[in-house]
Amino acid sequence: MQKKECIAMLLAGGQGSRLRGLTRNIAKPAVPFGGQYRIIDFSLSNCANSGIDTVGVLTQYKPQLLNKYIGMGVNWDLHGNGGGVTILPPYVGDRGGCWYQGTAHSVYQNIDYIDSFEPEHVLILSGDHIYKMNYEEMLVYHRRKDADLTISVIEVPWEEAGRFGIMNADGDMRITEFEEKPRKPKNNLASMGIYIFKTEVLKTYLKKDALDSTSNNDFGKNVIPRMLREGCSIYAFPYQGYWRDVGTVESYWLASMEILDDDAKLKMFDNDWCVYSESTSFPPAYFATGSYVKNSMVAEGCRISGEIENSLLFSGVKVEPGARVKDSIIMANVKISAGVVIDKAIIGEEVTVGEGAVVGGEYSKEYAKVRGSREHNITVIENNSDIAPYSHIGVLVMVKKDEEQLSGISGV
Amino acid sequence: MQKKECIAMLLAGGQGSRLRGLTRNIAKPAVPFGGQYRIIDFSLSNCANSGIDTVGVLTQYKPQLLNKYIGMGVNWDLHGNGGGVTILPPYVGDRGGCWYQGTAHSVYQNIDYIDSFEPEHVLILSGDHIYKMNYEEMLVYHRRKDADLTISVIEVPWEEAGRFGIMNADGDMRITEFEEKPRKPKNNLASMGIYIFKTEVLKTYLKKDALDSTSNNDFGKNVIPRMLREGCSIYAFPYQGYWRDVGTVESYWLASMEILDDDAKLKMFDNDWCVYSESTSFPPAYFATGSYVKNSMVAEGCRISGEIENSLLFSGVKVEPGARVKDSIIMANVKISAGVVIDKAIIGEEVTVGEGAVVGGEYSKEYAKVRGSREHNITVIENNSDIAPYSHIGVLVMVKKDEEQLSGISGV
Amino acid sequence: MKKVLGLVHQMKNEGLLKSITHHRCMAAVPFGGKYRLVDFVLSNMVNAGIDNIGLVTPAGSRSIMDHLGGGRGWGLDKKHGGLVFLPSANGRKTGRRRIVDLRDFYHNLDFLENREEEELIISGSNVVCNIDYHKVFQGHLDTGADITVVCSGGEKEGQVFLDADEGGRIHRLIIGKNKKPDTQPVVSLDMYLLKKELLVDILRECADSNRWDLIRDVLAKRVEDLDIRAFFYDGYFAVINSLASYYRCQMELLSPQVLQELFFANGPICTKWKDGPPSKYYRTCRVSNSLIANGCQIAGVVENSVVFRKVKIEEGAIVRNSIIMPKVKVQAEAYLDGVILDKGVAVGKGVHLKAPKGQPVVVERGATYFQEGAFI
Amino acid sequence: MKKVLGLVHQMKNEGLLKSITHHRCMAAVPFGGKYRLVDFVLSNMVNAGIDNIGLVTPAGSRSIMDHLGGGRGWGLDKKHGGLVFLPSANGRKTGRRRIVDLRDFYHNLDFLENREEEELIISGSNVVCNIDYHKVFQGHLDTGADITVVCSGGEKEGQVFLDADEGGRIHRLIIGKNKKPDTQPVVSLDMYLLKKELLVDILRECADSNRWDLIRDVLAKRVEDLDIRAFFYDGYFAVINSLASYYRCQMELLSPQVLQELFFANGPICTKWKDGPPSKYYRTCRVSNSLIANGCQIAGVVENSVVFRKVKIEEGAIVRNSIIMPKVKVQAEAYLDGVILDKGVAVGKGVHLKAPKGQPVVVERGATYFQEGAFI
Repeated sequence: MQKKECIAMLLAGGQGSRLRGLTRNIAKPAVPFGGQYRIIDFSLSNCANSGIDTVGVLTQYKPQLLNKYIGMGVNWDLHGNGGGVTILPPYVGDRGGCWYQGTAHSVYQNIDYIDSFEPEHVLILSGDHIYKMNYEEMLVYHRRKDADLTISVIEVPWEEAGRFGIMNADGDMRITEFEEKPRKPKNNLASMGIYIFKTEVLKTYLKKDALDSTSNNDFGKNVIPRMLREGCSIYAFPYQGYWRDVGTVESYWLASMEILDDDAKLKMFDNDWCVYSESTSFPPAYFATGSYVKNSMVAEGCRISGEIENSLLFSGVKVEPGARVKDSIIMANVKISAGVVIDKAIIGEEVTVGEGAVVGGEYSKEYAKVRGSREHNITVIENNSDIAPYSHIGVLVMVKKDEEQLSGISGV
Repeated sequence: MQKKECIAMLLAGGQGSRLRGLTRNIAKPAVPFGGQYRIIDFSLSNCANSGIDTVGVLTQYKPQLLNKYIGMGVNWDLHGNGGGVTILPPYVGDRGGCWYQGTAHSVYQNIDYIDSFEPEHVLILSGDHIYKMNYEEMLVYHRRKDADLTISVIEVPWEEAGRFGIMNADGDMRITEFEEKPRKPKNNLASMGIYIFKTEVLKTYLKKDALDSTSNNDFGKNVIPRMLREGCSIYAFPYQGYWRDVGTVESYWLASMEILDDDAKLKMFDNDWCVYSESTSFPPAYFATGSYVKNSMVAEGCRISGEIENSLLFSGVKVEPGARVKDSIIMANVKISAGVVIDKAIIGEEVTVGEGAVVGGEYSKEYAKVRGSREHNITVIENNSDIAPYSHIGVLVMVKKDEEQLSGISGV
Repeated sequence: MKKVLGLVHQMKNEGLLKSITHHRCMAAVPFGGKYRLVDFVLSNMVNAGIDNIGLVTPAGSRSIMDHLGGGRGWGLDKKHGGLVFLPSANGRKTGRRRIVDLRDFYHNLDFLENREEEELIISGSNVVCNIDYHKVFQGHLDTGADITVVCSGGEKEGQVFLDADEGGRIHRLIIGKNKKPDTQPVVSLDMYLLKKELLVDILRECADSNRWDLIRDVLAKRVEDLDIRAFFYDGYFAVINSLASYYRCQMELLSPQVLQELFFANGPICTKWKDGPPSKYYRTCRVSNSLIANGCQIAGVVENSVVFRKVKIEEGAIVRNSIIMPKVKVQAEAYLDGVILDKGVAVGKGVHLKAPKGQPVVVERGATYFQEGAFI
Repeated sequence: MKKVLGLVHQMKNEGLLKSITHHRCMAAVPFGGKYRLVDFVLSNMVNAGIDNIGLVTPAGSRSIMDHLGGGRGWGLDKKHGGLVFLPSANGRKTGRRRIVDLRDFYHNLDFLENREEEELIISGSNVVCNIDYHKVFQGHLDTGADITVVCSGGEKEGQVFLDADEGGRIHRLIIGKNKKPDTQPVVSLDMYLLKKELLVDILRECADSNRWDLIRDVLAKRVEDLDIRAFFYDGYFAVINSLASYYRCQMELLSPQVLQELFFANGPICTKWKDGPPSKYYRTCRVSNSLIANGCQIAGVVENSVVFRKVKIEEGAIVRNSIIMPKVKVQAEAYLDGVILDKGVAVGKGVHLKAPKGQPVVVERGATYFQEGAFI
């Protein structure tokens, strides 16, 4: 193996249960996002664009799709001689199998992998955030500070600060205090869950943490507080750009709708910082005579005869004449039959919506104003469901794959 | 996904503990073999050469190297549009994690993967046998017999039949009885652990087996006997060629030495049925003036100044002047210093053997005559060990990586 | 189908599609919003399991090599076989353009002889269709013909027409316009199945006679001596050999039936994958009867048009009956009707470009129009 | 180093290495038992993190495209960038062979202009070395030179020699033999670092003057006006520009020091991977001071020779001081001394092929010798 200055460990094992039906068969990082991508594409593209060509992806929960999707990293140009992407699932060793217990534990279990590249620094990432970031700049900062650990931070609204890990830093940005989800935050600088460690320091503290039977083996809850207590030099790297945690259905839906804003902060059409994704083999999108499309993104392979407004359509979606789609996210290969109304819903892959069915409702024109609230009433239809003609599926009713046909259920 | 006629499920989770130090850090299918390959290369190359382009690889024990090695199957041309190779490790689902309990259980856990290709037939393979076989011929046979299950069988010497699963078949090759390791075999047709199932039958019996709490979830012990009891049509496919189970140090060493026979049955120089392997970037092998090589295979990147006889050298091995290597297998990047004697040993990757050290001994010229015996006295040195100058490492003493330097230990 | 070798020939064609083919070979001509012409023949071959393909590549054509690269988009990036570029013979050009220039194959005789496949499918690089070569090959084996020529009975434009009897045996090949207006024309799709051995024999004879056109010099002359048969294909197809057919065929793609048949019914048509977001449709856009690839930003009106990747159409601009290649920018209030804009063309604010009906006008690569007012 | 574009130029060279270059461009010439010449420059670039490389590709050279394919062997099979084949300009040949033919770059001016890299490394495809371009580039930046020319002070053969002052500034370029026998010659390694902008300016000037040689027409004439500096490389290198240097340099590889320096000290030299078993050495073989690639079956004597893949040397055959390319078969009792056998040559039982010392004889691809007895 060739020696690398910095390699990345990408935590992709999360179940993401607050994404409800969206993570029924797949890990959270594999959830589709933005009409063309999966959530993990953003972190992996950041690695590729930042010149980090060696990434270990730690998987655990329903990794099948992720394993297939990531392969050798060809989609992100993360292959070639040496390095590349390696999937690191839990495994059976000499003393039997061991599931990953926490974020820190999963990295601890793969110290051999890290050692094989002899990196000076290790970048720890989550696979479930939407953002474009140059990790190289953070690495330069980390080196300049000669930090044991650098944590990327972002300003969040004061009223939301209690949901995050909050940093208190001195004038030099050295962190003096780290509070995980504080009741009374002294600050609004939140951890983005992006860490650069000196490799030796990381290994030392992972070993200490593994020996501590009271630990939850979590970076935020255990490892970083211990490092602070023991006097390690930890610096905050202030990040200014767009960053979203899409951990709930509401935040997922809001982040999707934000892309459609005319002045969207996530620059999708930015040629210098391309987000890579898997290739598809669909023809261009087709809009029939009489179709209608407004403020939407529509991927290739869609065939639109109906009306689309404020919506994101993934590839291969078919919208038949007279159907209306509003404020919704329609994943790949969905078929929306004639006369269907879809309103404020997330429709999973390969769903068929029968003629005249109504999905979702309660459209709020001013969604931006209620941002952060949990009262969005978004209807989620799971992958591969089959919605019977003329049925009514209301908000918060999930359709499960096993119940093959549902009809006549009105909103709850 | 496109529909496939037949996909393969390759069982690669085995620990291979009888291979002693050779499987200390890697799964058995990842063990190097034949100077250039890993054991799993043979099964995967068979798939590629037989036109089976969709392979699920079931991993469990120390899969890191295997995950990296297999990637998307590019090494075996098993990629391209649709299909390819997918790693299928144990995973955490809605009801928590579940390690693979037996061969049948591991396939049962991945029925979703099989279903995604809608194959008519499923080929089950082991990743730890050395052979070249055209699975397409077996599939044609399986279809002609309209069998629920076809098992590939090979004649073994009568005295060894008790170590295998033995088939008793009628004149049409329909199997009437299956005995796992019988004391008094009625037959010498042994199962090679290669099965083709009708997909529907496979799924039915995997489900039945999963519900049976007394089962070990093993194909040979549980699933196949049950199918026989319940009247499924199971046929034996007689295979004539070379096939070796290299499950012990002795059988591994013997199979390696067999390759060196002038009339070796495993045709390594066969252009029509290439065994694919990972690329390396070494220059050609260099033989210095004064070097000596006889009845050996030497891979690229070796630099030979000493003497080599009846041995297999993997790539990047350096043999300094005056060193002698006899009846041994030297894995990649080993350094053998001046004056060393290596005799009947297996030296793991990246080992350094210090000047004047003696490893192994008790050379038996007539190894062919004692084949099958367990009295081979083969010395195994684990990967990455460091053998001190002038030390004596005898037979059956394993050098472990942790004990950094050993010296003066004489043979046991 | 594992033992069939695919061979793709190319017309010498500079200027056949006006400026579109000045800097591209026919195979590399952009088509259908995200493809190049060669994608159809390559995909058809790959979908039938043919994964060893030799492609005749004219000297100096960077675009086709850029597009095909290692063949990854088609799953042809194999260690063994895959896609091989066959340099075309760069001999003196004779007066008459050859329909299938066998000199290019003769120039690569060693490649042909070294391949182990015994059967060949030769295809032109300018036929748009989604054909199941499995069926064609089975038909070829069933009749036992020496050579099978794929053809269609439609009313389509073409270059070579066939006279076949009821058994499918071809008795005459007619080059140019179909000369029997009383009968239904049968047009060749420029695809040929034959044994490699036979092609090698033919090539050696050509070398002796120094006559190199497969159609004129071989098939047309040997209809009695060789068993040449027609395989009738009844799906959608178009042979692109003029600007008119290039434009018309892309307008045909706007029919949902053609779209379905070409892209959704049989195997996929693969191409080089280019990353980029889906297209964004702004509040001010109006889109009708059009094909639009990924990465576009559409704020104006698009009607009856084919729009390639990364095109920007500003608010108030109107695009009708046009073909807009990648990275074109159309500024506000511009008006386009019946034009073909090559890659990277910039159309300034208020510029009008309108072609006479049925006579599409090509604007060459990288051109910019910034003066306001009507044009053409 | 991410922002450096690599450019590889090629000599027009038919016949420079006799029959070896009759059907191959210089870049595709087999070398060192498993490589082709271009592998060295590509690997040097890739090892320095340069993963966008344009390679001038002469028309009609299938061997180089076969070898490089999508660039996978070098990790250059990227979605963005990677290896791009630049078609060479196929203009009239002038009397004098150009050393670095800028017409080939001018022909691809749009490619150069579209790339975002600002810095260039241009290299010939016939230099064998393992150079750290990181260091060279750093040196180039440190001196602030307009153009840096990599050179060496060794006693080596070459084509262009330099007069540099103590600060490294080059004041004179001498083409052909070194003309000052009293001084230590400084030979150019045919590698140039400069800004893309400067190259584009130079190309435009060349187009005006219609003089196209980077050395004769640009560098030699502008030594005062441009700041041209030498970077001294002190590792092993060889410029292959004659049959003598081709043979001698491969014999030099048989020195353990050269082998170490070229293949084991700096980054790896990558090439196209070909599957196959390790070589088998039979009981009857005797091997000494030789390089032998994978897939060979050696039962005879091999001394002071370089043996490529899949060569078979039968019992009793003797091979000395020779270069044996892939798939050669040498039957029993044959005797070879000082010969270069091209790919697939077959040497029959008892045949003797011996060249005069120092004058290697080339046997062309696929030739067979079956009559017994001496030859040459």
